[in-house]
Amino acid sequence: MIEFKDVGLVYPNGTEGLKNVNVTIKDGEFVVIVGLSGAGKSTFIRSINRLVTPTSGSLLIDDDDILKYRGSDLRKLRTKIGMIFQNYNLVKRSNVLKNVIAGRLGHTGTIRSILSLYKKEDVGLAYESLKRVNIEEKIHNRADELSGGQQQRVSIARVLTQKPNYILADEPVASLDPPTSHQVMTYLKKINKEDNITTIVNLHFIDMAMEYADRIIGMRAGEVVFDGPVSKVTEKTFEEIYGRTIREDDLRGGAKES
Amino acid sequence: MIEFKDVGLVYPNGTEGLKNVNVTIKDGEFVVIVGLSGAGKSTFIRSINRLVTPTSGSLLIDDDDILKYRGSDLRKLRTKIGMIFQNYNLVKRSNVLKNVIAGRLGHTGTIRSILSLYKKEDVGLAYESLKRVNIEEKIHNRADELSGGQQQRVSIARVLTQKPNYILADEPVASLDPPTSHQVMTYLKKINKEDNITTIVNLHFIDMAMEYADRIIGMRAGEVVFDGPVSKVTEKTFEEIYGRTIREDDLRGGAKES
Amino acid sequence: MTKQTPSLSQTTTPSLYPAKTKAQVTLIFFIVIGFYLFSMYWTQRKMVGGFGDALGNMGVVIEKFFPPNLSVIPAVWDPMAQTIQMAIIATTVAAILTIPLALLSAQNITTFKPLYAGVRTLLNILRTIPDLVLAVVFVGLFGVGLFPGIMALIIFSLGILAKLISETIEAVDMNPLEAMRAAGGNTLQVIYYALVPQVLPQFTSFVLYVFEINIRASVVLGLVGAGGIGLVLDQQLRFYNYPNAMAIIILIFVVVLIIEYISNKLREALI
Amino acid sequence: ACGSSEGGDSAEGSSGDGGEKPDTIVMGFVPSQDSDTIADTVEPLAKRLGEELGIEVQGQVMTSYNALVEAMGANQVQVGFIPAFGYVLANEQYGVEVILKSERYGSGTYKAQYLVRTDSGIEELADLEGKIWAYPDKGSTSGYLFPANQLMQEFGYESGPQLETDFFSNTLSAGGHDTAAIAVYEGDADVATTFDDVRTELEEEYPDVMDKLKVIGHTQDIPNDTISVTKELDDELVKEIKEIFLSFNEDEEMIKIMNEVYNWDAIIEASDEEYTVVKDTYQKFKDNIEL
Amino acid sequence: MATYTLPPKRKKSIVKRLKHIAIFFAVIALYVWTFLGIDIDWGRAIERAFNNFHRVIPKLFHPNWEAAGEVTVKIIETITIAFAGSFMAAILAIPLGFLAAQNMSRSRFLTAIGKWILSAVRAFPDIILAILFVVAVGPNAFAGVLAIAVGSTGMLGKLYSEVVESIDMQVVEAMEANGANKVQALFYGVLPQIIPEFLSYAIYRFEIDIRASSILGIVGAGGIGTMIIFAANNRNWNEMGLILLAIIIVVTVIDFVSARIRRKIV
Ligand SMILES: Nc1ncnc2c1ncn2[C@@H]1O[C@H](COP(=O)(O)OP(=O)(O)OP(=O)(O)O)[C@@H](O)[C@H]1O
Ligand SMILES: Nc1ncnc2c1ncn2[C@@H]1O[C@H](COP(=O)(O)OP(=O)(O)OP(=O)(O)O)[C@@H](O)[C@H]1O
Ligand SMILES: [Mg+2]
Ligand SMILES: [Mg+2]
Repeated sequence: MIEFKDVGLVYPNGTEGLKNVNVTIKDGEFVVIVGLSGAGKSTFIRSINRLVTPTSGSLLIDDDDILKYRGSDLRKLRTKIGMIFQNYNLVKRSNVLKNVIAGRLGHTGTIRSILSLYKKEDVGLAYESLKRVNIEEKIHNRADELSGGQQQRVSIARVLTQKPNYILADEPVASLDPPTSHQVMTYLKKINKEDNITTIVNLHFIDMAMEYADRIIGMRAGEVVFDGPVSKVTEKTFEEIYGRTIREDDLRGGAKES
Repeated sequence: MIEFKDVGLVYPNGTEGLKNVNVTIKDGEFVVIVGLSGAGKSTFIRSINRLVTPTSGSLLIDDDDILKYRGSDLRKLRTKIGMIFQNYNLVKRSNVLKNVIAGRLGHTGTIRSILSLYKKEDVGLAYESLKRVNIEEKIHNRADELSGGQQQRVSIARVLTQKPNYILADEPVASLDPPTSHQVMTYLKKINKEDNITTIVNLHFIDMAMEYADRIIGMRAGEVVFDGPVSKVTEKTFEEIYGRTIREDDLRGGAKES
Repeated sequence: MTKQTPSLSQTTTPSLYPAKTKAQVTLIFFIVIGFYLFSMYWTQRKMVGGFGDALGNMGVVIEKFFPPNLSVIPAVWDPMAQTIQMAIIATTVAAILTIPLALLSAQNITTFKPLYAGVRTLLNILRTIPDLVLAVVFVGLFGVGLFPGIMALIIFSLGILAKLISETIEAVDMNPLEAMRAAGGNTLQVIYYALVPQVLPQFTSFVLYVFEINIRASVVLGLVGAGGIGLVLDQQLRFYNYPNAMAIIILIFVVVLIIEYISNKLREALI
Repeated sequence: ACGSSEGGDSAEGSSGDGGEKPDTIVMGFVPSQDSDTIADTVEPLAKRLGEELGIEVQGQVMTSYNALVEAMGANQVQVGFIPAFGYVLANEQYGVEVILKSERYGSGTYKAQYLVRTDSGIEELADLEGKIWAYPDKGSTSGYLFPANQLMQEFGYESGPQLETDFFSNTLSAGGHDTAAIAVYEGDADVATTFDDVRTELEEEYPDVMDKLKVIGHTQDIPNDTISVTKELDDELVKEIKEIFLSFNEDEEMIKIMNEVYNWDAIIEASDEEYTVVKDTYQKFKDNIEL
Repeated sequence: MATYTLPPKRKKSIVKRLKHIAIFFAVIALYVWTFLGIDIDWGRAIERAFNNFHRVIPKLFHPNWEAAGEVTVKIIETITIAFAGSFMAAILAIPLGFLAAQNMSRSRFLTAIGKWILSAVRAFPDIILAILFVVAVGPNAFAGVLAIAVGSTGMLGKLYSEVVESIDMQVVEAMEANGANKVQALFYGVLPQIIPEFLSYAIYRFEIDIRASSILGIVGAGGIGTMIIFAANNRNWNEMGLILLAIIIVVTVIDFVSARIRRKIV
């Protein structure tokens, strides 16, 4: 369980990334965060694994305030949270297996990982994860030989190998074309259901959000302006999130310039 | 007027980019080409300004076969055809004005352009074009300081400065988020109507195609499999283009992996 | 909701790299290490002393350089200036000559294969010639003086610069070039509008890097009568005025640092 | 920086400090630029010396006498073939002692010469005033030190720099004896000071050099290149080395080698006093060489 | 054609404009100073080259084949020295390169120290390095190895640090988000990104070191460098021609072999 309690975050340059955020995410939920660019979606997500550190309030994960974590506590926390990035963030020159097995770094001793002495079961797990996203035949290819969608699947496999309790995905499909986007979202959803991993995803497309989410959180200017199940999303919700009424275009997330 | 007569194109590696294409595009039309990835959309569009050269048939523009053009003929041809690219293709380190005025290169002497001695009217035209896409206030910014949508608008301004008779756009919105995509398409449509410039656009999204096009050309494996006004697009059209019946996903251009 | 336990049988556990790659990389690795060990043995076989006093001996010599006699610096300012001037001329000429050569030896700009290969080979050969040989040959050609020194620096810099810059050109984003071509620009216009802005920052920093190299190469040039600070340093060493030599070294160091500082500032301004 | 490898396994052991007989002797050789053929090997001498001594002798050719002097100071090299000027420094810095020197053209000394163009109208040293002087480099005994010293004495100048600026109108550091001569030949300078006689070396490339350049004077005698030893070397051993080298003079085969390779007629005894003249000259320049 | 309104002029701050003007005049002044300081009689230089051409150039192209055996031996000696030296430098430069890279440590102080060390090493003339190592280990090939190792470390360290500064730090962030510690992030996120460049720079430096003739001559390391110096002193252009040919062949072969190795590893 993840609990944001009055969380605020002010960037060093004074920008308020998060304002007074109060959100509780239960285990196994599939939550999608939507909002305009700069609304604070990334900041929200990155707070959870402390890639950024909120400056006020408290953030509990499994009833423990992670804001005071440092060093090895932090690494342990991150070990149980998997993260998927917009640009996949694979090591382009390493092969797929090596990228995926990097998911086990948090569980592997430093020496062992430097010498590439993985446990058999780790390699097995990595292979299994690749199979789950149907990309096992690319195992020895270099990451930069793969298409965008394939790279994102590898990055999902990396997260799976990590065996996390939580998965964070920061606009995982923004660099992908629509069919591939759906593929990737489908895999995320499947994993969420099969393994009961709490999943939090940032998206631009509100209709895609509605299709996959259990629950939608709308953000605007660092604040949570909507929080509820998909069924509760109404015209008013759009108004709150985008600052105006819903139009046909919004179904593709679009807006003509007035 | 653009006429494809039995046009075929075989790439050096043997791939058939175009097969037996017969299409006539009248002046002032707004044509959208749709098709799967690899269908030959880009090849079609790039044949028109000879960025690629068809290997058989003839391609007439204003009743002149452009396939035999070389050197200065070719540059004159390109001067009257503007092109917009998926990745905007701006010179990132140059400022907006310099990027836009590059649209006049075909009309400017080499020496003059290298010494940056532009004619007053060219600079004025560039400014006018920037105004038309509402981005005149960024005139002195460097291109890499702009967002994707803004960059694409600059690239439209560049094309406008060229004062072309034809505009080709190769997936102009594929790198943009939906709201911005609509903005860009709206500008293209507006220019098409106001200046009566024949416009040919490649798109992935069939619903966006339907919204803006006068006429849709569907391609598959290098062949034209549909050609007609938007009103004639039926379920069968989708089958022809995508090789299967229409599904809800196609409206976002999406397809779940089976 | 079954958490899949990975099956751990041998067959499903793939190796990290394909066996072939593994074997090849291992082989290369051992060849390199083997050759290193051989080289170490080979180069040490004539060593008599061992390492016992190595540091002590070095210490004795290093001590002789201290304290540096900084009072000579005003007197050596002239040759230092001469060195800088030589480096400026050589770097400028090399930078100008590099432009066409780098374009001709960049695969993505010069599509005519024989021309590209020809220029590339020429540059490779230029790069192989040791600076000392260049200096000696040019002294043979032009007689002693600054000119052969400058010529040697030009050729030497040209080899390095053209290689570095042609590699930069090969790495640029070709899309803007295509856009310019689509707008009807001719080759020169395309290069000037789309290529130059992309390579300019790298170009500047490489040119300054070569400038720095040229300042240091002047030590070699002093040996063939090309003048400059290298000659003075050599004289001081020959007369066993080590503290003076140290002062000159410090001066060279400071000049190099200043160039580096300016170079960083310029790069920041351009990027 | 240098500690990254294990000791030289092949080295026979440490060279003795102070009076012990070492297992291996290293012989360093800096070829004299003041000679018309510049030898590039010390191998024949080292090999013979080793055979006679029954100790391994390694010969190394070096191109900088600074390096050789320092190496002798650190006792990394025990026997050095050093030009006169280098010897003076080695003696002053590290007490290196001369035992032998080479004999060329039947003499243990050589001279430096003043070269001018035949058609220049310069006939004697006094005519050099206001002219351009090309010298090989300031560390050259025959190319700079001796002629400079001679001119200073003759025309009453205090220091080298004074001579260069007040007596001559300009100077040119040519880098080598040959290039100094060529500078005069080509008209870039009016007088070159070189060893006697650099022109023979240039005859092949400049066939008319003998006619176009003439010698207007010589300096006093300069002692030839030395064979010197470090003070750590055992006296007995030094004596033995000296005798072996001297015995080469009787050996047909060695005479031939010395002549062909080093242009030497013989190896003769030498003492430190002979080099006093170089030492004195050096002392004059030592302190004001710093420009 | 209609007349258009011109765009507003770029608003440049006066300070900036003054700065540009100042830089412009500084550069002009620099060149004036340079050309006033250096006087070269171009006519004479060209005339001279014309006269001397036949003395030098044709002989370079008529290598003295008699020396082929010796040149072969010496060049092999040079390769071993250069290889051992470059190899040591390639390793030594790694910690220094990381130390001097801005994105590897938050401490600006450490970065500055790293950069200073590298600059200092580069400012040190070869001849002094050579003397120091002759004194340390005697005049022999190994002194050459050490001199080359230290001499190359300065340049390699600088190039390495630039490579490290240019890597994609997002990948490192992804590793950290996995729970990897600093060392693991280094090995998994950083190393794969830099190895190919490090390797090509090391090989490039190896090439340069093969040509590092003067330093090897000074330390009595033998090798091709000593031959070059003696060929130059004796004005033996035919032999110089052969030596050059040998170096060109060796460097070309190295280029070829290294390109293949690089392709395997990159
Ligand atoms: N490192 C930073 N330093 C300062 N301000 C930042 C930083 N990162 C983000 N911000 C600012 O914080 C605000 C929230 O940014 P955030 O990245 O969370 O938005 P987002 O919703 O993810 O937007 P997008 O859809 O563009 O990714 C923005 O105003 C942004 O400019
Ligand atoms: N330069 C080339 N050389 C060889 N084959 C090519 C080249 N460019 C394109 N092709 C091939 O030609 C076919 C048509 O490609 P084209 O780029 O026209 O497709 P597209 O419809 O634009 O696809 P996308 O939506 O992916 O841009 C494809 O099979 C492609 O692989
Ligand atoms: Mg974001
Ligand atoms: Mg395409």
